[in-house]
Amino acid sequence: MSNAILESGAAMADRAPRHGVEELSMQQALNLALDEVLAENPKTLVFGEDCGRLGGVFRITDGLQAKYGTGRVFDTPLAESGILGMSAGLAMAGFHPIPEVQFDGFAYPAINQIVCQIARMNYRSRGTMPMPVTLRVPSFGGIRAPEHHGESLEALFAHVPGLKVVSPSNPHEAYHLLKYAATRPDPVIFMEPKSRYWQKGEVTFDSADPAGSAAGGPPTGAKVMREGRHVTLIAWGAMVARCLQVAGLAAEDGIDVEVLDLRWLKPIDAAALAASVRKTRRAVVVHEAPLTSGLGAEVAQLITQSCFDTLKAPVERITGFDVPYPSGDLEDEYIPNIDRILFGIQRVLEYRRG
Amino acid sequence: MSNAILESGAAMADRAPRHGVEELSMQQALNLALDEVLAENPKTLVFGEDCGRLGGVFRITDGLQAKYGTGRVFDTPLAESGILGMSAGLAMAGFHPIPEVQFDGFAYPAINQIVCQIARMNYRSRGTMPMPVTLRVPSFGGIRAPEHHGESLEALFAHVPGLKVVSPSNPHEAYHLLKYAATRPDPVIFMEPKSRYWQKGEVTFDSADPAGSAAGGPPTGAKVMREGRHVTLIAWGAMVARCLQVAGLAAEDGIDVEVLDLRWLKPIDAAALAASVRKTRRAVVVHEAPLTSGLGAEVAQLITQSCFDTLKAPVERITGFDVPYPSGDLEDEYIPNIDRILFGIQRVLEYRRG
Amino acid sequence: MDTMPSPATGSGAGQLPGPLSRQLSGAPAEPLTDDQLRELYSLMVAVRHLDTSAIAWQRQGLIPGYAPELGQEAAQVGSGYAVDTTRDFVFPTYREMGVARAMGVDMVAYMSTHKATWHGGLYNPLESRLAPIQAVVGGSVLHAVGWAHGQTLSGIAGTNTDGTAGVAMTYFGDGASSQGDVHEAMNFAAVMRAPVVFFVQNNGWAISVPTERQVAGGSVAARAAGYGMPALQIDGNDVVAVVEATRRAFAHARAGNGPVLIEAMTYRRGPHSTSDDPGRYRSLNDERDDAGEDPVERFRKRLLADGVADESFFAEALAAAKTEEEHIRAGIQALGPRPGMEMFDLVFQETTPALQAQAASWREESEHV
Amino acid sequence: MDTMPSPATGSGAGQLPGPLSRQLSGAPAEPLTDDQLRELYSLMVAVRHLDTSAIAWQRQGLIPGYAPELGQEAAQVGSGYAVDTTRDFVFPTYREMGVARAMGVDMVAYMSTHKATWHGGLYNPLESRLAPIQAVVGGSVLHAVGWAHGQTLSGIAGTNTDGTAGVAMTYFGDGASSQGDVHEAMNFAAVMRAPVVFFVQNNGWAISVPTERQVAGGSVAARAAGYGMPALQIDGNDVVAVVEATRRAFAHARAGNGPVLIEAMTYRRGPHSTSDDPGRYRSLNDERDDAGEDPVERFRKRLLADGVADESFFAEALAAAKTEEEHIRAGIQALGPRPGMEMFDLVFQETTPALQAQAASWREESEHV
Ligand SMILES: Cc1ncc(C[n+]2csc(CCOP(=O)(O)OP(=O)(O)O)c2C)c(N)n1
Ligand SMILES: Cc1ncc(C[n+]2csc(CCOP(=O)(O)OP(=O)(O)O)c2C)c(N)n1
Ligand SMILES: [Mg+2]
Ligand SMILES: [Mg+2]
Repeated sequence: MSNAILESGAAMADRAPRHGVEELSMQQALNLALDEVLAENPKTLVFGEDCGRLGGVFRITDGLQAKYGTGRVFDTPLAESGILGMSAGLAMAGFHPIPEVQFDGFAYPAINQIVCQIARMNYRSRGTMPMPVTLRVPSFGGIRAPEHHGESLEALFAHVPGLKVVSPSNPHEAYHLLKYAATRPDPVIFMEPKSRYWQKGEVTFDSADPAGSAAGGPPTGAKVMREGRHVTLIAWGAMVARCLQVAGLAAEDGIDVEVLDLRWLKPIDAAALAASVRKTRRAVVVHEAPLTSGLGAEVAQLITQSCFDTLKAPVERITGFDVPYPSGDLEDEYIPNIDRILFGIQRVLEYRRG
Repeated sequence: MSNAILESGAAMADRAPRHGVEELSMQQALNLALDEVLAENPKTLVFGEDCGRLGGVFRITDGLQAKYGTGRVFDTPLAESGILGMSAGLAMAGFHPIPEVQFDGFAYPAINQIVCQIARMNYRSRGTMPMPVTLRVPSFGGIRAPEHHGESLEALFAHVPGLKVVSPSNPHEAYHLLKYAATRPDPVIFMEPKSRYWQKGEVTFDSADPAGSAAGGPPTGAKVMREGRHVTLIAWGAMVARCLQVAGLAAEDGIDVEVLDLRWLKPIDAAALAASVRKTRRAVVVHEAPLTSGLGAEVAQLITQSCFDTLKAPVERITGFDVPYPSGDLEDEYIPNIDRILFGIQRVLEYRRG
Repeated sequence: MDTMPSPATGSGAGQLPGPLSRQLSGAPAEPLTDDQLRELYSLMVAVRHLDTSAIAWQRQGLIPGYAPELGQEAAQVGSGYAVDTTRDFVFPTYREMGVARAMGVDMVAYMSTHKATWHGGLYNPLESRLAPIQAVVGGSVLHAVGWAHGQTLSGIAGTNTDGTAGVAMTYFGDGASSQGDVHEAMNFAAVMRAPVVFFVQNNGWAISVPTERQVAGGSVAARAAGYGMPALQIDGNDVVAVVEATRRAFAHARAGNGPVLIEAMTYRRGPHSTSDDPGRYRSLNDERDDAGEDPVERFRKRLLADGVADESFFAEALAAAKTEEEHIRAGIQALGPRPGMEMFDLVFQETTPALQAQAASWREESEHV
Repeated sequence: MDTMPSPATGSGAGQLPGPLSRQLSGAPAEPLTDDQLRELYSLMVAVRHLDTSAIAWQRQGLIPGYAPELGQEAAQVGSGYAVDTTRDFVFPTYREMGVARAMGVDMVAYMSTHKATWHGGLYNPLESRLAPIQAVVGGSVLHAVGWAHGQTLSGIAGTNTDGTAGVAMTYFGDGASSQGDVHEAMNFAAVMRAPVVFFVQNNGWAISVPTERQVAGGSVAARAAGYGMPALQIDGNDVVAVVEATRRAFAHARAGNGPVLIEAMTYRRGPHSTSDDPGRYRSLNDERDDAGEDPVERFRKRLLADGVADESFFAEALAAAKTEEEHIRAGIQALGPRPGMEMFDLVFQETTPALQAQAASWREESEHV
């Protein structure tokens, strides 16, 4: 690759590394992360439908085209397979593409390129053609949107060899996980919980921040968001906030709930699951995707494998139903709500062998 | 729809209903099932790439175009999304399409039409536009084929609300399950284990045949292929034969293995899983697909949910690895082999709490 | 490029360069009667009024969102008007309110999708001859091909030579033309000579992306020749041109000559949807320059000039549109949420034990009755 | 349709009806020298001999399967010969053995894919300038567009005005032209003016489906005009015509004029693959009538007639081809299976704990060392 782009990129790094804490929405945190990644690595490119001038329908790429030019940040024609197929080719030419598909449901037209090409090119080429593609997918439901705008594809992606999958639950995670994902040499599906885009939260910028991960290193693995002794709630994306809410309510009844943000949906942090459930001896996994063959089954089975002797009850799954994602008010019936999660906790707490 | 096709269809029903038992390969059994379905229901159509004159690359549709004409059995251009999108439209016009995608790996270009259209049209249209589409997918590995010709997509399909998924393990099952699937009013993904196409086996034609299902009714639910007391092996497709082999070997060591052919991968027969494992108290699930987020997780979790108190060991999963399906001799390293399944059985038998 | 023979052809017609590989067959249809012209105007006014009202409904919180078709009334009403609902079938996107209205679809049932009552809408597609509302860009174009090929197959058997076979019309946009499915659909249709009318509303924009950065070569109609398929690029803001082109295309397809593509050149005068902010990607000046004359106003002037209608007729049409809108609004207001059990009951024709179990647990844990 | 200016243009050139919306820029390239003509012949003979030998290898059990390119030697060698491997990049399908050979790829490493040693082959794509072998029909066409756009992006920054920017060439067949991805690729390339050469080998068949039931309108080249992209439909069995057309296309794309499509009309003289039985869908008579003259034989006659080569040269070329094939066969015979650990090690650049655990259990339970 030409190093002219490298220089133009360097010229853009107009801000000093951030320190301290800022209150940002997830939209702002993601935008900032992209801004910094574009400034730091001239090989990065941000593109997709309406990502340029408009700044994305969720404004995640807002202002980036003005700052980095139409070469680095651009609109594509309306074709998701095209976007991902082009990403593969750009990666083969040495770029680090950060494409967006506009909504979860519109990742389906690109599945062939994702599964058969992007996930396999490193393998097929015997490591000579890595695929550092960071695919941003505004994901999950909860915003009363039209059909196909509330899907949860994590189980599909997590099943595909060659992909890594991650989902942030708050602005801090969004910033750090996106910066991390966009510097990896492997393809990462980055699932953004669109119902949380406008929620504000503290982002800690110190790169030595131990909140980035349990061990203070890079933001790999799961993260305990609230410690507890009686039961572990495992969630990701928008469901983490809901589980924290549930934990607060349960605490009023004297039930001490641990909340684990899984963060990485592939690879799954099996050690963190084991550590938590060995302590609490009960687990409830929560997700928006339909129950059957959802990622909750994998999480539950990983827990059962590692904690078979200590588990006091079978792992509960509180999930979306095996129905197409519904419209309007029915969303509230479909997405795991506080009541359903509390019922799940109750079941694992009251379970008696016999 | 015109009833002229109905009449021409009826004229094709040139054979009396079969009785008794015949020795057939799975390819012959499937071909026969399609032949009868075409004869019995004039609304059925068989099509796909090379399905007409060539009779399919696996000859499953051999002779059908000559018999039913180019209107009922035809070649399409080389585009899987086109094939499935056209199927949706034909279903809306009152037909029962039985499309083929030539190989598992080439279902990916059609996923958008399958997931967003075929699986949801009944729901979207509030039951007014059912999708009686029977999609035949030559599936799974084991034939030393090129890349993308050995994939196992059942976890993906089983996760999609609105789809039903089934896989036959032998010629008898192939005949009965295809005839059943192709007469349902809902979309069914029919996953044919291509490595078993040329294996012969007895097909019992008496429609009152109790082998069709445990209860003598339609071939719904799972099926016990071998009874045993010590451990349940759960499998589908080509892995059923391998598990039966393993059961034979284990018997020599005095281990009495029950083999359950899951058959329906959606809906899963949870009652049959529970019944078997309540008896054996140990279970090993075997599949070719990669481990993570595979259907084995769902099966294991269903068993754990229903048999938590009686299970003597966590359910074992013996599966393909989380790697792209490999080439040539590496297939044998990837697909669960007899040794690996035996190790799994050993682990559940020797498991000690503590 | 086939030019429109109708005297009503607007300035946009006949623009496409290069010869067609195959011409549209059949003579031009009968000219529209004065009654029909007035009916078209009434429809356009009803659609315009409902469309602008729906934006207000959204601002007032009656509906969560809406995709206006402001500026596309001629393209939508004109093409929908040409449909024979006794035999044809139409596959819309999410923006074809005007088509639905022109086809006589129950508008409360249609607009219910924008109240987020049910994805796809509450109307019966089989009775309405309008497939459920489609949110996947380009998603239903192939369905039209399949449905149309079904007509051919029924005809093959010999009972449909009586001309009762229908034609499928599928709508899509300039943005959708980039989707692989649209190419597959055109190729399938042309290979199979399926009776399909591909009706492209080229409204200049796909959300924020203008046609020139979307459609290589600049014209969707120009793609048709590559499939050996005739195409008409027409002035989509001239309702009479649209009716006549659509009728010709239907006649061509119905006669067994295979598919036709119509590219109706128009302009999306409003935002992409009520959550869009066009100010971020185009200026008001751009809009003024590019939109051309308002198709409703243009038709009004013409009817007046031709003596087909007068001010009192226009006033009546507007009054009727208002009454209609009030009626629809009342219907939408009265719509309650769908019962949760429909989530489970409408997945399959034959339900499954797993789904029934989930429904039972939903009832137990969540039903707020 | 642009006609070929080369005197070597065969009968298939210039067939496509209708004008191009944009002409290919640039003057015709220098004519080929006699040395180059002889080199092309040697390549064609080497490819022909290896190709027919590979079928024998399969019959003998040395390799499990093979997709012959019999009859496509001129199209493959001619186009591969035009590639500048210092800067261009080529995206093959599963049938481009002749292209690989003409580009100088290590043929043991290339043929290893047919021994099922490794999907994609053992050659290093970056060094060979040839992407891994692609089994998805149409799968890599978009990759060429992305790679090519990467060249433009590198150029934009101003350091690539020295002409070092490469061109991507992607191969696909008449069957592949039906795939949505191919349309998306052409549209993206033309919108972005990416330096891509779309090289279509129209060999008359996609397994059992003839072009006329695959390609609506009959010509893939005819599609290009719809994207405002120049196209050349050429006699793909005339190796000189192929070289010259490909060079012109490269020059056009390299000069920043955007993509070009070449449709090389040829014929798949053999089965689709060693597991295919063409007798089920075409007769030997059909083959004789449709295949035309053997491209290798045709070129031989021409060289002889033009006095460029004589019988002793042909004999030498054949002898060299035989030596080469023996060498490659020996290499293939010597290839053992890949170590199982590669399954795990090559998935990611950065492995994961889960994968390492699986590798460990595989070692424990399955490694037969
Ligand atoms: C497959 C798919 N990708 C993306 C979207 C998001 N989206 C909705 S409408 C739209 C623009 C469509 O433009 P066009 O086809 O021109 O139709 P118009 O909106 O102008 O009527 C986009 C990108 C979608 N609905 N479906
Ligand atoms: C997406 C996809 N669908 C189906 C196949 C199976 N298949 C392999 S080659 C082939 C025919 C390809 O025809 P064409 O593009 O003309 O290339 P040719 O084989 O003639 O070189 C088919 C259907 C595939 N490999 N990929
Ligand atoms: Mg548009
Ligand atoms: Mg071909």
